[in-house]
Amino acid sequence: MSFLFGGGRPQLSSAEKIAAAETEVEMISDMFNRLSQSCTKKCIPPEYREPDLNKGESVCLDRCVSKFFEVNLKVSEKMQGEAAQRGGAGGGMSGFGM
Amino acid sequence: MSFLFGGGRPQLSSAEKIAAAETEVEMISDMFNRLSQSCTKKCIPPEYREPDLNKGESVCLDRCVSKFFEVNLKVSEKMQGEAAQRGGAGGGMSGFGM
Amino acid sequence: MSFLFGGGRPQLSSAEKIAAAETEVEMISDMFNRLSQSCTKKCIPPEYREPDLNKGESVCLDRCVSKFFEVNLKVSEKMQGEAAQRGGAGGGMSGFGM
Amino acid sequence: MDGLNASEQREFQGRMEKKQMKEFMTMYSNLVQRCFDDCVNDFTTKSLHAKEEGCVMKCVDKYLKGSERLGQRFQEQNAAMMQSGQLPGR
Amino acid sequence: MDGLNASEQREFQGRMEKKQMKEFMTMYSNLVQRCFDDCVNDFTTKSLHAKEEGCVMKCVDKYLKGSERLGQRFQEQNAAMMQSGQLPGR
Amino acid sequence: MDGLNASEQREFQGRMEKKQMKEFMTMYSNLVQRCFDDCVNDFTTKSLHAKEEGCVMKCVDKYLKGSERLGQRFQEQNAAMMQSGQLPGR
Repeated sequence: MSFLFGGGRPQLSSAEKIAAAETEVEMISDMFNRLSQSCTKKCIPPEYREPDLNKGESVCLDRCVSKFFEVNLKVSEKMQGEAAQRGGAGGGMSGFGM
Repeated sequence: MSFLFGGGRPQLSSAEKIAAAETEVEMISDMFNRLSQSCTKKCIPPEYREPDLNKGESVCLDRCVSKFFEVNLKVSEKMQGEAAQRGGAGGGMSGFGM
Repeated sequence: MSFLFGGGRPQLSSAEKIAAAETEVEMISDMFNRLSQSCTKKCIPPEYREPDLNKGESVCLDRCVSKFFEVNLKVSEKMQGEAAQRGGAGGGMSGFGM
Repeated sequence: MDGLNASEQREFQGRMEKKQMKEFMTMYSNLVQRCFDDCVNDFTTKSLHAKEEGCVMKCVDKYLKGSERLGQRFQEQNAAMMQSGQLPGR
Repeated sequence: MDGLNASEQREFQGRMEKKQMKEFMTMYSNLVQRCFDDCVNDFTTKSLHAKEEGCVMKCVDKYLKGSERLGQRFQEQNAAMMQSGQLPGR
Repeated sequence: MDGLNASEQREFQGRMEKKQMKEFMTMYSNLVQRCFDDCVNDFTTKSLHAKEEGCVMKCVDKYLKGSERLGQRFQEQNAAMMQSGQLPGR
């Protein structure tokens, strides 16, 4: 999340460091919630004939997570590229993993 | 909400008790918002020919609330059953009313 | 936002004044998020043939903002009218701009 | 809510008032968005026409009446559930 | 999360516990709403009928299994991404 | 915002900065979710194919341009409304 917090910022107070860690967790959890919402909608039809995930649904969920990460990475790269062009700070927001 | 807060937890500080009461209210209010969203969508067609609820819409809303509560109860029972099987704490989250 | 905060309330503490200003900003930002969601859905088809907004999309977005403000104003007037009828405090919540 | 003493009750009440304000604002925003979404679909003009405005007005009325009714039923059901010993078989 | 000292860690943990509780409640509410939306569409009766109830039960099971699977994949991908030096070409 | 003194202003500014950060993150998450939802619908492969990737790139561009335009119009309208004495007939 150095893209957001400015990797090289000198000294943060305790409260600031905790807030930053909290923000990071919030962002990861927000992304997981959105991914869950999108992938459930795309992979699990609303009929519920059986209580288990069938093979097709399982594989679809796995691939859906992969593709969601890839989209997140593409978007993140694109936005860093544009921030850099405008003379931005650099650093890197590399998706979920900070 | 003893399911969540552990009915028999010994002594809570003031701050913890207030936070628990707050969480309870938040949960009830979240459930009401979701119920409103679902029941409005299911019972009120987006045409708005008259400003009043007609008979059919009114009855539909009433039954929708009943069924939403029933679903909430079923889900809550099911999750408690599973938590109990895994050797969970027991207690009971009995839907909205704690 | 005097409709909400009671225009003529005598003396607010610092904390209350800051909270009121915060609430105001939150409300404006919430409205912008909702407007963005609605107008994007209504004006930008999910095909993405080109990276730029075309003429039709741009004009649609502009008009969509106008109409959203107008709806907000109508709703706000209507609710104030009803609050006034019930002997409410008066005052006025004139849409986003307080 | 039961186990709070008087000063805890006061603190709790204060927080609830803030929450009610937020609830009201969320309700208001939902109302605006819903009636806009359902009633306004023509962007060949930049002002609402009579038909759209009429739709919005009826939408607001109906939405408020619907919310009130839902709120009443919700409270009844919630009260019944709490009284019944909360959980069937308990 | 890395640069926190012991007392900061404790404070952080405390906040995370509150957040987890909220996450759990959000998950629970999503589950109720989703299964209600998908399974209950008949309002000629005021109680669930057998078919609706069966649908809800299967829906809950499937939803929980789906969430678990999504959670596992998410953690794997997230770990992989952090290990890879986070960004390609860095 | 008007009636705040200097130290209240500072406190307020500090809170606004936190809020802006959250707003940015919400905007970013919305963008990722929307472009994913609109562009990725084939789960016979585990990596994006060229067509999906192209769609995502155009989607991001269009979304950002759309948001910018919406933001400008919103500010204009909001300014106009505040200047007009806020409410018609007041």
